[in-house]
Amino acid sequence: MGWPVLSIMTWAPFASALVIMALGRSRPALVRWTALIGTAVSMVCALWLYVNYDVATAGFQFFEEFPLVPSMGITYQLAIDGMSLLMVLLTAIIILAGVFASWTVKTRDQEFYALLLLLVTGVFGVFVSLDLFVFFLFYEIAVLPMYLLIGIWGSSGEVRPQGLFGWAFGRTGVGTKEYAAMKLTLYLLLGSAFILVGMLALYVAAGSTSFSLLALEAVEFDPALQSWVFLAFYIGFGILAAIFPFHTWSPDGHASAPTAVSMLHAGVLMKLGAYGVIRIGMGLLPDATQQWVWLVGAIACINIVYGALSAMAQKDLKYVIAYSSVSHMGIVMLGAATLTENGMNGAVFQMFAHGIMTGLFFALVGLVYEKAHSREIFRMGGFATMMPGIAVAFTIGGLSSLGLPATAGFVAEFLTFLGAWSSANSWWLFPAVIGAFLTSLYVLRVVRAIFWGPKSDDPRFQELPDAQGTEWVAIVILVGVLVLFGVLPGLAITPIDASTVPLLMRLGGM
Amino acid sequence: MGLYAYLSLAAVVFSIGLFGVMTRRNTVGILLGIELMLNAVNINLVAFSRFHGEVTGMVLTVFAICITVAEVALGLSIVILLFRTRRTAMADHVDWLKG
Amino acid sequence: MNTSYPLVIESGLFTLLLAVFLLGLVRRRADDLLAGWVTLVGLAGLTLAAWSAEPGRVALEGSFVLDELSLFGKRLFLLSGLLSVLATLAMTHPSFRRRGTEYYVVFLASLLGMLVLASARDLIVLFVAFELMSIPLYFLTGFLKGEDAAPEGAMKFFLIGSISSAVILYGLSFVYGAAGTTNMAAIPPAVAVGDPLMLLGLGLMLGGLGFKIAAVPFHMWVPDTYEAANTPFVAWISIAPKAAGFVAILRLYVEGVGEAAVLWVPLIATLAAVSIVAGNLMAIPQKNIKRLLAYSGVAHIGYLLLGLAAMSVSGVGMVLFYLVAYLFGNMGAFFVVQAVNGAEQSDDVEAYRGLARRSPMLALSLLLFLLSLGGIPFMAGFWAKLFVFWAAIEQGMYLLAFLGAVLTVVALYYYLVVARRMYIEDPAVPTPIPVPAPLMVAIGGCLAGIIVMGVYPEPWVQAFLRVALTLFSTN
Amino acid sequence: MDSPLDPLVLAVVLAPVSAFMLLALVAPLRRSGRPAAVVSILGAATAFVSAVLVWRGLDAPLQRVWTWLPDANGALASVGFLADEQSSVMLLLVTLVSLLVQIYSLGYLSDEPAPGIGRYYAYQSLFAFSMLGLVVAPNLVQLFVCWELVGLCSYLLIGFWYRKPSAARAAVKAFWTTKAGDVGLLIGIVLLWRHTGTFDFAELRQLVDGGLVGIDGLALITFCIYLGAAGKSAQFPLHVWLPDAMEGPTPVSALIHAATMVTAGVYLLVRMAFLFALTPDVLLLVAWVGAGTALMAAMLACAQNDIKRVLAYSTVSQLGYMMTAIGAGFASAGFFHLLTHGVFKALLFLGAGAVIHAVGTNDITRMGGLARRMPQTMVVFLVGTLSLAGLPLFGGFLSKEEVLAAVWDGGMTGPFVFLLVAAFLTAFYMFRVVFLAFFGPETSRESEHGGGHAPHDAPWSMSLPLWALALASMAIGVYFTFHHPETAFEAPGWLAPLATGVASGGVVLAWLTFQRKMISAEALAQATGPLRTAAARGFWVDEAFVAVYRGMLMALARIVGWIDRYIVDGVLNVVSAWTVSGGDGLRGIQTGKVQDYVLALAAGVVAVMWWLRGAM
Repeated sequence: MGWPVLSIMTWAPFASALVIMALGRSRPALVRWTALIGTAVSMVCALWLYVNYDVATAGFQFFEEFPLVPSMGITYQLAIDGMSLLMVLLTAIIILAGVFASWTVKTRDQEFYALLLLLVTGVFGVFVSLDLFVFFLFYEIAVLPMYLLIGIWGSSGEVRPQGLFGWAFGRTGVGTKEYAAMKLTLYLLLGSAFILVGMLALYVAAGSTSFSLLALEAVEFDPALQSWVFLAFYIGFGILAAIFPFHTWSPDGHASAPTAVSMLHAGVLMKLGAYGVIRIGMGLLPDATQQWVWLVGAIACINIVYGALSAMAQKDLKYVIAYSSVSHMGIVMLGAATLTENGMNGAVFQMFAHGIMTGLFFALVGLVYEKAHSREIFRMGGFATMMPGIAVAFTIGGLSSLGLPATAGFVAEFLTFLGAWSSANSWWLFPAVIGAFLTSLYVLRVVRAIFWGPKSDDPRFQELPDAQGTEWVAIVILVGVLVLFGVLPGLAITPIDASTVPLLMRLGGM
Repeated sequence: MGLYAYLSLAAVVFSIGLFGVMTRRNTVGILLGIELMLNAVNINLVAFSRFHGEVTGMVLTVFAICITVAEVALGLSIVILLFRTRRTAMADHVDWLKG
Repeated sequence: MNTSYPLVIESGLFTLLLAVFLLGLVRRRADDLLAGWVTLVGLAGLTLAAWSAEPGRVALEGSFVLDELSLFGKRLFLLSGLLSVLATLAMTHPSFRRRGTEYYVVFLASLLGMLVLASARDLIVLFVAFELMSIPLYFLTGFLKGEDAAPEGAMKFFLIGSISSAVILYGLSFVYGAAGTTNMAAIPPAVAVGDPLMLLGLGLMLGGLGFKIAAVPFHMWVPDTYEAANTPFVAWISIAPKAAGFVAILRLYVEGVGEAAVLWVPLIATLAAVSIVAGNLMAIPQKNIKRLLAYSGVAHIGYLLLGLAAMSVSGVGMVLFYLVAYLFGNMGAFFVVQAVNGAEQSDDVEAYRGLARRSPMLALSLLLFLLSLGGIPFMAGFWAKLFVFWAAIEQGMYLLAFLGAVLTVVALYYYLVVARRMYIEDPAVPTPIPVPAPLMVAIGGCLAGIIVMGVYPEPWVQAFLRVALTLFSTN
Repeated sequence: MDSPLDPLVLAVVLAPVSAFMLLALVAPLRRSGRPAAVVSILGAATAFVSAVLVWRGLDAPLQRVWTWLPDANGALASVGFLADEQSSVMLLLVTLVSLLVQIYSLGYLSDEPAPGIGRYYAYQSLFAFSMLGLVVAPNLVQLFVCWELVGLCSYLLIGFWYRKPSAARAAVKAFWTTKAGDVGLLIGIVLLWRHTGTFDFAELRQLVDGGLVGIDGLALITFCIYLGAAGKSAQFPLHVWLPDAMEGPTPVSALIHAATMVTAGVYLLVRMAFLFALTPDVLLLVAWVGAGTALMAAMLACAQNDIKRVLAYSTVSQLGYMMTAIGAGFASAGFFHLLTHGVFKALLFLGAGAVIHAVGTNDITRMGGLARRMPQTMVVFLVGTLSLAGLPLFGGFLSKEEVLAAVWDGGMTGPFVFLLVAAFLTAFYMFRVVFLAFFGPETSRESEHGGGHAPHDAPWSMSLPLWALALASMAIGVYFTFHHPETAFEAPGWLAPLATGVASGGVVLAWLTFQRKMISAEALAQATGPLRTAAARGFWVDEAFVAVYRGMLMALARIVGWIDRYIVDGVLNVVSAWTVSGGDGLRGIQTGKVQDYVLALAAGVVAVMWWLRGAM
């Protein structure tokens, strides 16, 4: 194959972003179609990769190399294995759906799409780059546009905490979209500071010759170094994966962000954190992994239960979804922490499943908000009559998030549970299962309150349209994937397994 | 042991100059303080140059003196300029730019 | 004639200076735009000359060298001068029409000082060059004597400046005393044996140089001067004299000293840490963007010192890289500030509300400059920061690197606040901001600089590492 | 081994699911109402026919599996079917009832808007598929998957009329309660997998027979599995959802909450009996809880006036019977009762449905004298009642007797007594319903369904299934009264008469009370006193759950929510606020006075000197 498919996939959105900026003002249709084409190209590439990835030989494939800063051993080195393959697929799906979901963006759509696509390029880059350094490069690209995306097109919430620490909240301006944007961006950049230091430490320890993951994998780092570098990575990436107690950017950020951004961020970027922990933290530092896995697992358990409980306490729909993400990322980290085949597969599968699921959620919440102009769960009611499509889709998403079989969510959780019980700290199983149960509590509560319940008598909610036109496309894509991978998990597990098993081999997990 | 005597003298003069700079409120006074400091340096240089028995020190001194002159010239002009706009030569009255 | 001979460029600049001066004498009454153009053309030529020059020659029996470092310095000074003059041409302030020649002459004088300084290998030359560079700066700060901020800024700059040069000179006297000669080649051996007099001298000089590069606590003059002086000039002093200071530091404390140089590491590391923290924190509450950039500049000096503290080839090389990246980023930012000031007559961050809606390209370029300063990928600043961290970590200074990395987040905070004004808020008046052609060119140049360095840093890295190598290899 | 039956078994499972797909994906078809119903019914019919063929043709157990969850060494979990005599009979029951119920629904939902009907039948087909999948599941994973899916269908169908607040609430309640049990089941499955390394029933059986399964820790596993069963099969205290589930359309109650889904728990235990045999303590628990549930539910049934709730509680009670039998160690007896009960309870529900459809109320006290108005319904309902009461020649007779025998033979006197009392009460409350609803004076009904015209027998679409089921239960009854099946236990001679006697006693009491009015119902109520009031309140189990949910869970959630905003996030904000203020503070040193600057400079130099002093 002469084509640099990975590069095409990664840079296609960027290219279309440039085109969009080049377009004259007030050409909405053209802007949207350009964006759509860009993402479609990525989608096609992703599918091509999925089809042509050779599971039998496993390992990294589709190598692309080009020396970037030879004097420092920085190479533009791309390749994917099963894990990244799935993540790439996820990204492609989400952004495609995202473009459709934000078809109706009115203000400054040019900049919106440009930034969104720039962001996506970053995300793709992270998943496909093998060179730690390029990884980091794309990582920052994936984080930064968030600020403007939320700041300009976001919506301010109603949360105005008072009382304890009121002065601090006042000073930082909790509740406004600017606050959310700033918090999210800075928090994630803080994480990247940790990552950077850890990365350089490894690079130097390995003799300042190469940043390539493959090269570094071969190195046996000194345990003491491993130990703190692992923590640096864990915190750095963990912030993005919303591990407790570094998760508070997620609710505010996701609640304020515009639909497509929430989709992309909760759906893909959080995975990016988990991916970093697994691929770089665990992949490069086997000893430290063994040493710290108890911590990772324990915090993951906290995430699961804590996130679920927080979600129960929310009255704002977007906050519920955001906290559910916190809880589900717990499942991911837990699966990874088990260091067992099933757990690891479960973790990666959960990344994918939750990505689709939460993408769907935010798409739907966006639609509901657009039609009903409300996010207050207990004001709305009986929407199923007026917007059956949205109601059904939301229900399916909810069922998936509470781990109902025949949706992707179940497979992920089931595998994770198996892994947890067969791991060194088998007690992890119980918080995980309880978390799943709590999820069923708050999800169904919401579903009943908004959709499948008595109609609210609020005059605003008497005549509401169902989703229409392009909005359907987004919903259908996501629901379809969710169910498809729930019914035929083999589609995903096979490539995943091809990448997790070698990783576990190196970790001595099996 | 002559050298160290000179050095100490220079040190004393330098310190006096610095003290003056920090304590004088009048800009011109501060300029004088700076003059003292520079002359302390000259003492040093000459002393060293004698000690080593070669002239470069002296040369440097000459340069130093010229430059000092230039500096003072410019300094005074700035002080005048300041006095024109602010109607004061007191250094600590001039604090519009801060924070 | 072959520019590889020492003093060729200097003499070229001197001729230019005279030419402009005479021009001023000749066309007394007319407006002085011409002087600016002449200066510009001259500088452009000299810059090219500097680029074509080859290192290696020596003059005045070794007190004036044309080595890699000096060439780097000269190119940097000339380039920044060129950009600054470009921007100055866009200044509409009457003083530039009436007294432009003065401005350019003095400007060139200072530039001449820098060029000489870059090559000085003798204490006398060093000192003279230093003063030749500094004294004009005081004048230029107060150039807009009509504005009531200018004299105050000039006064403060002048007093602190001359005190610090007194300190430098005092230290210099001890160095001379210890070495018995003004040739810097005599310094390394003395340091190697730890001659107290020498160390005393160098210590004092470090204090004085700290003022030139504006490291905390010697930075106090920076914000006030920046606020007072006219923007193109500020853009220039925000980089050129500091670079000169670093060249001097490299000459005095690093070149040829080799192993013994580690002696200074703790001192420099402390200065770095303090500068990074204080600079970034104090930048947060600033309302005036020039002050904000001033404080962030202080922080950047901290990062430069961080690289220097590594006292390694890579460290020094990365400091040079950082200087160039910083040149483009910072000057560019100041040029945009100048453009906005030209329309709004204000340097308040408030004046940037909705800039993205008024003139998108201007806003975008400012955003990029700030991001470059903040160290965001695909901008020169990113590599710069990364490289200094690398150098630091290479020497095992993990905590220092970590501190630096964390405080970049603080830096991004106040840069993003500006971004927020430009992009998120709505403009008070929708009219676009006019950007004079020369200024546009200058901005474009800086933009090109940060992006080229950001996308493909390799050649630069190699060049600078080579320069650094010479410093450590010599004797 | 490739058997001609394979396609048939597959057909049983796939026919409904294809119907569902059709309805789910082809929106216009779904919205068209009756055509949708026809599609679904066709699916069910196909399933039924193939089920019959499978049942007739099956000689040896038949298993087929395909990999579902791959892992490094082949397959972690697989899907497929295991057809043996248990599953094939169960298939028969499920397909039969669901077919009849779907037909019945045509009439019952006649005045539902077309899209509603489409939705209804989509759910129905999905349920049929999941239930059948559960029945034929060859391993625990598939069983669990289908298990959850039937739970989902029950949720959807209970909430079919979601505009009714009570319905919406009941649906969620049902889901939550069963889900709570499923947590146990899931844990059990995971633990078991870790314990034995397989999900597959056949393999498990081999391991058990080979004595390769460690006993220690097994009790926990079986207990967890039992939790799941208890949730689905409404064992105390998880029975609370079943009565509320009656908010759903009556056919649904007949199918899901009487005949099939609720019995899934029992079926699971029957499937796993060989494993439970290893943990007698758990079995004992199962038995006692079962018996207790049976008795308690029977009492509750006596205190209800809503005909459907009476039936619901009787279902709970009968499930208790089955569980007790399994607990006694004779799963076959429980399974047998499951089958017969499935038939006649469906019959009863559909009959009740017909009545409600005609009368427009669930309240038996507002019915009466319907026998004259709707004779057919009366007859079939009576058949059902007699079977439930367990009188000879009727469906429930032998199965109930066998359960009693099993329990007695299992040496569990306590549960045995419970069950006897329950049997008595069963007869009593069922005939109470019969007498109040069908005999006695006609009460005037103003709020009558369908305006003025008097209630009448149901249309063919409803009466046909009724008769079919009636005949079926009669057939079972007659057949088994004379052919005693082989059992692992022998019934003591006195048991049959005793059981019959007890049942008839209940009937008589009911007759005396509600027909002859020789004993006043009030007096009876007085006699039972506080017990009755407690029963009326459902023994406050609901209140207990609500207390746990509101008082503990939600409270905890609020606390956590507060902590998250004010502590975790608060600290973060404090730190940021401090950073900003720190900047403000430092600005203070920039006084703008030149001397201070000089001071700073001097201080710096001095500091450098000081440091040098140390360095030299």
